[in-house]
Amino acid sequence: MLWNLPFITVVVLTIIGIVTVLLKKNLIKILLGINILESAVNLFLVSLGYREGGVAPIFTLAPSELMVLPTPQALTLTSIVIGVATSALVLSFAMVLHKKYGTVDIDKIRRLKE
Amino acid sequence: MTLADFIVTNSPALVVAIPLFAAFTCPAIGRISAVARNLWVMGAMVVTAAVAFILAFRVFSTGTVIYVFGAAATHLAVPLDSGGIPIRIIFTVDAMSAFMEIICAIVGTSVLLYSLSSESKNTSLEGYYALFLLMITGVFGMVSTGDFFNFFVFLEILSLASAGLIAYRIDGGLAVEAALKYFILSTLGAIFVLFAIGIYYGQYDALNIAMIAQRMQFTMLDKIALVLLVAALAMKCGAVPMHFWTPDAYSMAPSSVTAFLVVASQASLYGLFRVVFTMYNITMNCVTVGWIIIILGVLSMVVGVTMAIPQKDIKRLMAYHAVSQTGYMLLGVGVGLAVLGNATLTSAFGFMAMEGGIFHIFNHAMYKGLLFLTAGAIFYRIGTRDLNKMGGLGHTMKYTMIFFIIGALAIAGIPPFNGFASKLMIYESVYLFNPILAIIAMVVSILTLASFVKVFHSVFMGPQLPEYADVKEAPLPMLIGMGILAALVILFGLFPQPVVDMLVSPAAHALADQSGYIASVLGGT
Amino acid sequence: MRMSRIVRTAADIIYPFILIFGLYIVAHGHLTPGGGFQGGAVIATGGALVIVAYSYAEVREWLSGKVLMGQEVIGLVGFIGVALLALAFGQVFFFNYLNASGSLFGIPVPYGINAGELNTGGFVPLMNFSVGCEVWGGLTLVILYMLSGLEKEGC
Amino acid sequence: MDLTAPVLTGYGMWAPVAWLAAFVAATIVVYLLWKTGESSYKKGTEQGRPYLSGNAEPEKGAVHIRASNLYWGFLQALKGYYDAIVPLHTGILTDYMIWFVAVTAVLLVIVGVLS
Repeated sequence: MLWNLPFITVVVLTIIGIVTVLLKKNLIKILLGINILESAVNLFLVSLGYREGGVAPIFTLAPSELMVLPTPQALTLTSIVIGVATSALVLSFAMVLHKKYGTVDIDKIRRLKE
Repeated sequence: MTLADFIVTNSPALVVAIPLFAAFTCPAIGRISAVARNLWVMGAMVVTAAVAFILAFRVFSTGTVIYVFGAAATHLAVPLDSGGIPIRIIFTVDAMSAFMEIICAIVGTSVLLYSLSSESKNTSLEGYYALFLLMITGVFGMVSTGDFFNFFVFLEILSLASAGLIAYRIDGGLAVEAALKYFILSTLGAIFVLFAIGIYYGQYDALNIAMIAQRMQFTMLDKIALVLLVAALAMKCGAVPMHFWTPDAYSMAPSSVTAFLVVASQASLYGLFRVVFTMYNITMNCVTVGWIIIILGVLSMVVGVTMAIPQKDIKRLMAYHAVSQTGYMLLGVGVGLAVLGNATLTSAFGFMAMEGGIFHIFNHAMYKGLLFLTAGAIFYRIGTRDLNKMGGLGHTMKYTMIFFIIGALAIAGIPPFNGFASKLMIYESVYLFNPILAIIAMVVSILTLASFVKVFHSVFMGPQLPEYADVKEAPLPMLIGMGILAALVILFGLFPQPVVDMLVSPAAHALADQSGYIASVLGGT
Repeated sequence: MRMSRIVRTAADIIYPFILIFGLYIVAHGHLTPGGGFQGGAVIATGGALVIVAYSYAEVREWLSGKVLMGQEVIGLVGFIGVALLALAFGQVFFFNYLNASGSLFGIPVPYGINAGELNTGGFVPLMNFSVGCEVWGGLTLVILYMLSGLEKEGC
Repeated sequence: MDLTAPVLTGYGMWAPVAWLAAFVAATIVVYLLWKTGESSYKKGTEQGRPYLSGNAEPEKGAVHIRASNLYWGFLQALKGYYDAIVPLHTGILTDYMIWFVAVTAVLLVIVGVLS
């Protein structure tokens, strides 16, 4: 049960993220929902990389030589970097939209339709 | 080592490295002068296209090429001390990837040539060209990578660059709104893809597509991963009912970008086919997944074309047609997938359907790119996209009109243009599978023609309107860019069989041949 | 919107430490957790602190966007250039040609638990420096541009 | 390689070059037939002017049939369909995301449970 705790957290975070993305109308909150989803994915990847008794794959003053494969950490890192770029881009879009439309309410940003 | 050997050996890396390098240096070169920047960008694109052609020629003549990043030699996929798992990033370029690279190279070159003059009125073009080259990097990377996480990274590079370019012309916030919708949906899709990657990694300890394919068990988790990938990639290529971003993004982006966005969404289509054919193949329930893809395709065809008919914005109308044509590809390849487990049906019509769908990818990229470029030329000259305000342009923009006619006849599947050849292959093979689907496909073609007759009439026909009396023909680089695509449309329409033999048939076989893909990366099976 | 003297003084004092810490993370990227992106992000945080503490106009006087843009370009070109150099040496793209070569960062990595040798890693530290430079410039530029958007709105 | 080889579709074939040859031949025949006709058109006379039951010709912009007037009958005939499908494109991002997530959920049920 304790072994599965990270994965349960992943599921909970995913549900929170999806609900935030689908039900909130404020653009900034939607972005926060996406960030929560990204955290869920990152936690998922990191938990996959965990092996009992393994240490981080760095020789520098490591407590043991039993190490985990660094791939999931590398994936998580890449995904975090992409997440930063995503957030920056969506926030800039939100700023321009606020300037041009005077709102960040997604219900009112609908001049393109049909 | 001679230069030719060097280029041939390193071509899979160079198709990604050259546009990346050119994109990063573009802001610095742009400080010197605009001409230097244009030459630099165009030179990089031409060199990239040439390398892509060399790579494709190598693949079609000698078989799948793999390129292992950072290894001692390009073919050492599995390091000795890794326990039999290919841990490095590997580019696996098989015939299908090479096919997509040819499309990207042709459309990229002509679109970049076109945008040299279509964007020349705007400021801060360094960013435009840098993002454009990043898009090209993204497409090349997506279609040639053999590592699933790497696929995700290139997908995100492509999404970020595309979103930046869609919003490039702010247009009172409308373009930003379109880019926002595209980008949020893309990000959500990318998160789904990443979840699927995590599931594969957790089960099979591998990220390499060939390794996952070899170890594929089709457990419950694999089913979830399959659904996440199919949904996300189908959304990225604009299948109904997840197509809503397509008309917004395609209509608000600059026309040159839109023409390349077509290729970008086809790269997602390639990803979808790679997942279902190479990673799952017959371990999954091919009939169910095949029918899912067929239904998505039929919905896209019908809804796309019927939504296109009442549109008043020329680019929005064409964007709905792009959705509709994507449906043909999904239909053709979906039929191929649905009968994959059955050898007799596959040889009877399954391969023909797949070849038709894959050939249609090529043809669609050419004629849809051409149509968007003509729409861009019209917008460039008269400054509006509203069909109700247009009329009589055929008197002054004769070459644009000819190119538009070629593109419109090709998209409607009128002989002897290239759209007819691939559509005929789809109709006849799908008819053997299920006659109703073939009839729907033909009706959609007729509606497509009807819709383009409307556009042709309202844009080019009629008396010369007083407000457009002094409209001139589009500038020469734009005409050359359109001319390249138009020439290819006619050429492939007149000589379809050599193209099918040389490019399409190897691509379809490479896609269906899972064990060959695995063997090319991991050695003998 | 200048903040109070206390905040500004604190930012002045903290900024060099943030800078040094970020550079430390960049330089030790191949030995400890961290690397170019993390270090660059830490330094950019320092930049954000200064921008928040002082007003936008003041920061704009000290710092031009062109410098940051140049930094970004240098970082990106450095990264891809280091990788492309492998091709010039007749190796595979991204091949670590400096590893165990005896030159800069060229000491073979000692196996087993050790205190960490900074002079190892081949071209990985060079890439970390490039990425650090790029992220430093890029993130600061993002913050600066966003702030310029806010300033024009007048809030 | 035979450049002019037809595409075999497993059901029939498509030979564009032969088709084009037939097309050109038919065009030549049509042209010859047309050539035998008697030319009575004189440029620059009353013949070139539009005849609207004796009314004056309206200005150029008014003659052109604009795009939104085309296919009115088609749209009217399929009114029920269009009334259902057009409002789905609401322009609201939330709806688009709900469609995406809902399709994923439906596919999950189809692939995961039913097959």
